[in-house]
Amino acid sequence: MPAPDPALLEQMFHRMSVARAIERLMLVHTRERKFSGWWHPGEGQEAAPIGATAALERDDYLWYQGRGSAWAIGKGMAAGLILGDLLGKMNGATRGKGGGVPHWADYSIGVMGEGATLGSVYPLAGGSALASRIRKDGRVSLADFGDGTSARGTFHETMVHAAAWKLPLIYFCENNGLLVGTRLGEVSPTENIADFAKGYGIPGIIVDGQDAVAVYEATREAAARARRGEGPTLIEAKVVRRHGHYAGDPQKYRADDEFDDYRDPVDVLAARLRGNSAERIAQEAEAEVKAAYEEALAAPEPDASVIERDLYHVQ
Amino acid sequence: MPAPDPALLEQMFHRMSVARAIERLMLVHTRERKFSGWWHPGEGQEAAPIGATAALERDDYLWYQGRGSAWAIGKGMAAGLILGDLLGKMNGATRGKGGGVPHWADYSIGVMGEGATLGSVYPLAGGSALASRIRKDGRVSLADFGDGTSARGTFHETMVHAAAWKLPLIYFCENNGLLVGTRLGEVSPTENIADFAKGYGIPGIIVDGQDAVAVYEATREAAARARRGEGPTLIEAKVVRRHGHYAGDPQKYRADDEFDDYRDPVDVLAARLRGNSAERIAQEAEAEVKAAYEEALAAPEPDASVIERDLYHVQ
Amino acid sequence: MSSEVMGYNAAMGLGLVEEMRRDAEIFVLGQGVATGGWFGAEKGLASEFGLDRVIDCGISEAFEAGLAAGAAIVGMKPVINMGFGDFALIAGDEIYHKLAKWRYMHGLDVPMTAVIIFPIGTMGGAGPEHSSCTEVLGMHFPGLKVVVPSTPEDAKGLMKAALREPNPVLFHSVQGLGWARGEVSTDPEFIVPIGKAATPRQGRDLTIVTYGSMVPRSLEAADTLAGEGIDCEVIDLRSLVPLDWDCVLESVSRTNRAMVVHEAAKTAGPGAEIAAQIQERIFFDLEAPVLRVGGKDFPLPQHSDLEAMSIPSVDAIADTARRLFAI
Amino acid sequence: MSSEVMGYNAAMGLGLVEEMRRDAEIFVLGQGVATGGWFGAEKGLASEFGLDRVIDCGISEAFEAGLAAGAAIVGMKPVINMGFGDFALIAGDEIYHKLAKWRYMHGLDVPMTAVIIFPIGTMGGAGPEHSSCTEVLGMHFPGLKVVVPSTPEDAKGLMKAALREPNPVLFHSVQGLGWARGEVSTDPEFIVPIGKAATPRQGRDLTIVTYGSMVPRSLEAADTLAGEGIDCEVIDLRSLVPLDWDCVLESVSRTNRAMVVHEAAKTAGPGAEIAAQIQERIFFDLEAPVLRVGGKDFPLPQHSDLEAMSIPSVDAIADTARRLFAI
Ligand SMILES: Cc1ncc(C[n+]2csc(CCOP(=O)(O)OP(=O)(O)O)c2C)c(N)n1
Ligand SMILES: Cc1ncc(C[n+]2csc(CCOP(=O)(O)OP(=O)(O)O)c2C)c(N)n1
Ligand SMILES: [Mg+2]
Ligand SMILES: [Mg+2]
Repeated sequence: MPAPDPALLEQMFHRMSVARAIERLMLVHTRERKFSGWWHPGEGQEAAPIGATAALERDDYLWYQGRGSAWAIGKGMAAGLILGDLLGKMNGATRGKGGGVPHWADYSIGVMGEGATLGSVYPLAGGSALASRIRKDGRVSLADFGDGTSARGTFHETMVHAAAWKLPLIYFCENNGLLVGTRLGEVSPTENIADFAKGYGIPGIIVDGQDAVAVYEATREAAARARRGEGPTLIEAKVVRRHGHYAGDPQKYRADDEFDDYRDPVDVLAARLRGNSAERIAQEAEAEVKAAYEEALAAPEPDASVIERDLYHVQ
Repeated sequence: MPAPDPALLEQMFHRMSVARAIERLMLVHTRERKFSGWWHPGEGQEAAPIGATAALERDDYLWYQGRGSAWAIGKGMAAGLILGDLLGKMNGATRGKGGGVPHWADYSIGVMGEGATLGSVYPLAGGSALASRIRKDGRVSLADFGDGTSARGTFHETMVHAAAWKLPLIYFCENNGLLVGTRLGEVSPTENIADFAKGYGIPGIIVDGQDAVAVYEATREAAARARRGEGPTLIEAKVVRRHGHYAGDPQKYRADDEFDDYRDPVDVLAARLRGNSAERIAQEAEAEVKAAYEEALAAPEPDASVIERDLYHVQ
Repeated sequence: MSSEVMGYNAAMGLGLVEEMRRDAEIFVLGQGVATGGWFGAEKGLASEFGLDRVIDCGISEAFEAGLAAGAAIVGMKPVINMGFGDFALIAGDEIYHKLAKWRYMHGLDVPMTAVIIFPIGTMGGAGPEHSSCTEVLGMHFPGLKVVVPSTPEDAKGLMKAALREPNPVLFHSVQGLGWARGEVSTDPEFIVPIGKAATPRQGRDLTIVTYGSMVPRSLEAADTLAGEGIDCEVIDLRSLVPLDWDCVLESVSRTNRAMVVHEAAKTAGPGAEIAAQIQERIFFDLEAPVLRVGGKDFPLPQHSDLEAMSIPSVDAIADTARRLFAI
Repeated sequence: MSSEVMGYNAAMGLGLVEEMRRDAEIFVLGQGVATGGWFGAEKGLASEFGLDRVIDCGISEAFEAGLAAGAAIVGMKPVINMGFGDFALIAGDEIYHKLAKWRYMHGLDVPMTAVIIFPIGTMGGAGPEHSSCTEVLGMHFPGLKVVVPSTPEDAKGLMKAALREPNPVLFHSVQGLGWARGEVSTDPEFIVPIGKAATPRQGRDLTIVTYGSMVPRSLEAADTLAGEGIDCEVIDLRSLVPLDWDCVLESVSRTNRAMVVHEAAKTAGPGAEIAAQIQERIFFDLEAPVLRVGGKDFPLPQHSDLEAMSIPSVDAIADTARRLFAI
């Protein structure tokens, strides 16, 4: 698999920087404005979504889980839609319904959304993958999930069929070794989610989740395989959850030395850029996020009519 | 593992013969009395339940699926309770609620019952296995299921935890290659259900399901492993569904040559008995079943009060 | 317009086939749909439409319902045969959270067609986990349309309407009526609009509000009562969401007496909402309480005699109507 | 008897701890119960009772509920924290088929203790899949007991009762009341019997039948109305199965006016059954229809302001009471 070209690398870095700037901003926003704990910080894990989405085509389908914002940003959503939504404003992606847990979608760029009952993305991604097989449209569906979510029954039900039917589906696991405060090893027979691939006779790939390029390459390969009609792949990115489970989580359950050899995915990707573009891009991203934040702060709040919107479609 | 001793072999053959006699009787009963299609014939598959139950202790927990009667008979239930129930009489195991799909239980001998939503036995067996781990009572729980039922999410959810926690649990699959009229290969990535064991890092054993002794030995081994605290095993018995999915199923979907090298599990086990005891035992079993059938025919029907029984326990 | 006599399941199947012919985005999936189909509806589907559009699935109900949501969001029109209404409880997250709310929670109002077939009710000893009526779930959890046809023609017409509807529909087919026969329009544009009740019998003395398996029984009871001088109006709701309140309230405000009949367990069943709302909205038109006749609040026994005693009989309906009339 | 002021979740936890001390067959399982516990109830449980009896589980709700059934059938007494009431729809088969019917369908009447904790309702922006009220499911599907405490003392007393009850109990804890404080009896034999309502306020003009999060709101509305000369009786049902009909009917037959208030979505919610049954049973005692105030028939928005507008406010309760009084 070819490495990403310089322009793509810059785009990845730009998007990662936007996601990181949102993270930093949300930390402050949570602290200063007593924002609710329904925001789940994604700092430290950005290389996985940024690498994976860079390997997808615009019209490939992405179904993601709710940590951080880098999946939506990586697939091309504007920071303003995200921040507007987090602040619960009318200019956000959900047009006023938001306020913490992400339900950002834009079907025109394949951002299909998030289900807050963990594990709900598997069969939905299975559905879009099946649609692609029926329509022969060459699209790939990606279902992103956390290590803890690998225990859901829908993981199995969907993969049994995806493997049997060779659906163009990628299971993408962000393995941070934690479900809230429980260590994965307490509730899983293996620390490597990729091991589950063996049962389905599909490739199970472990990648360095701090390195967006490694993630990119693995995802590229899996997407190519899917498009060739060879069926699903399970990719496991080993990532680090830098903060608490939710905004405000004191994390007493974590060890003092847990971050001793932590590698920041932003630094890892910056080192791969040409010249000193990293700094410039990061500054641009920060400015962009700051502007979006100001805009969100100023944007109107929803009124009661929003409650009754979007339930049924009227032709 | 030692082979079963002669007395146990005779007991196994006796129970298999009882189960077989019930099968034969139900074929006639269905045809002659237009019995409903909710009876799912188990003929051809008896070696699996008879071998497996012979390897369990009296107080080990058995959770079974609903094909045939050999699981309950193998674990020690009387033919009369089964036939009374199939005929919907007050002397049946459910005391009047029955009439086709088996819900036979006798907690005193570890016959824990059947759930008619397939795949419901996994977490229930997980629950009794967890109870045994907490109580340290040395019991083993066995969850029996068909190949098609391996696709249920509960298969995965339970085994993830059973393997992580090394619960004394045996997954026992009767693989007849069919889900009603669908071939397993159409909906499963593998024809060998034992392959799923790989994902959980547990032993996945394939045995000749027409040979009760082979099944006995594999189950004995798995039970010993479970009692040693080494965790679950997945046993897959390759079996043959001799008749239709339900009583009356014309089975147009089956190939003409499908039974060309069929080995009847009764013959296979008979050949292992000393002398000519097989014939005698089979006759005794048939007489027993015939008597139970007559008794069931004569037994009283339930009245409306049965509908309102057993919902809540009153202390 | 011409019509043809056919069975309920066959008519439902015909509705599906006609729509599949005109719309390539429709596909059917379920356990055994390609190899014959359980309830007769899908016979021969695979040979006409191919295995790309008629898909046998493994035993994975949550996957089936969830894939319907995923496929519908990307614009396909899945029809899923869930096998039994009881299995709503196996795929509850996928149906009542995902299918029902995905658009809502993402703030995206797009068309989303999906038909989930739930065969409900007793059919002669299918037992406690294969005989439940689960349609009330679709009333309580918002975001879905809910239909329960009672005649072959409605089975066809509602299936066709569901496949032209830009919202997910829970299509509850009545197991006990699977082989009931009746006249069915052969007009390819014939549909039964979702949300419109029918009044198969007009009457002056009291209104029986019912649907599904209890429509023929209520009509039979009404026939008996007519001989006794009690003139019943019978409303077949056909849809529970949306529910045709105009039809119900207009009738009851005329007859001044109402009862609700369904096979579903009585407590907290659809009849609870219907009774509650009738008295809430036209209390002073009522000369008597709104009565309910429903299934027993017990699981369905496997035993088919006991099963029959667990759901409302024609006699039980008639008795309640007599009591209501006498108040 | 002595008492202590404590929070709702803490009181529920204390009930659990007291029972675990006296009964070694009780164990607790759920996501995060050993590492701290979500709702504060299980803090410190693991250190007192050890990891054999306080078990962290993975993200597998169907397994959690199903293992409760399996463990209860073999005589243990599992307490499962399901995290959110919405997850009833993920484990529906295990709860409403297995836990509810296993004994019934096997014709075996044995004691079976299991407590399934379902935290229900809004708590400030938890979103459409973490804020639903699902208690009506336990009313419609037979075989379970269903409780919803509204005070710290009831949370403790009902937890203790549930752990001495030989039938599975769905214990709906109210998310919005998790930190509400109140006097709680410290008597180790204090229990609140399942199936008995309370009447926290007596009144002559109308009866507000409510439970859970709407009890404090109804009491507040009643206080306001008292100033306007409307004297409300407030009934806190505490249990929905069995439901204390004697208490409800006695009250309404005195006040002749009733309304039901709950946070659950209005349509086909618990209030439908309660309203239907009140008018069915004492129609001629009623001077007005039984009114209902319930949550909107929409998913709960993530936005906490919109969420607050989606469930009954004190004002909405008071307004309905005024309307009822004026009829
Ligand atoms: C079905 C379901 N069960 C439980 C939860 C509560 N919950 C939210 S996040 C979380 C931990 C998820 O762990 P993991 O999948 O590893 O993702 P991570 O939080 O580590 O990114 C849990 C248990 C939920 N939202 N949905
Ligand atoms: C959850 C669930 N889905 C579907 C069914 C309907 N059903 C009954 S038997 C059967 C086939 C089962 O196949 P398998 O597990 O291989 O067992 P076998 O019948 O071959 O013994 C199906 C689909 C059911 N009872 N429960
Ligand atoms: Mg994790
Ligand atoms: Mg099979």
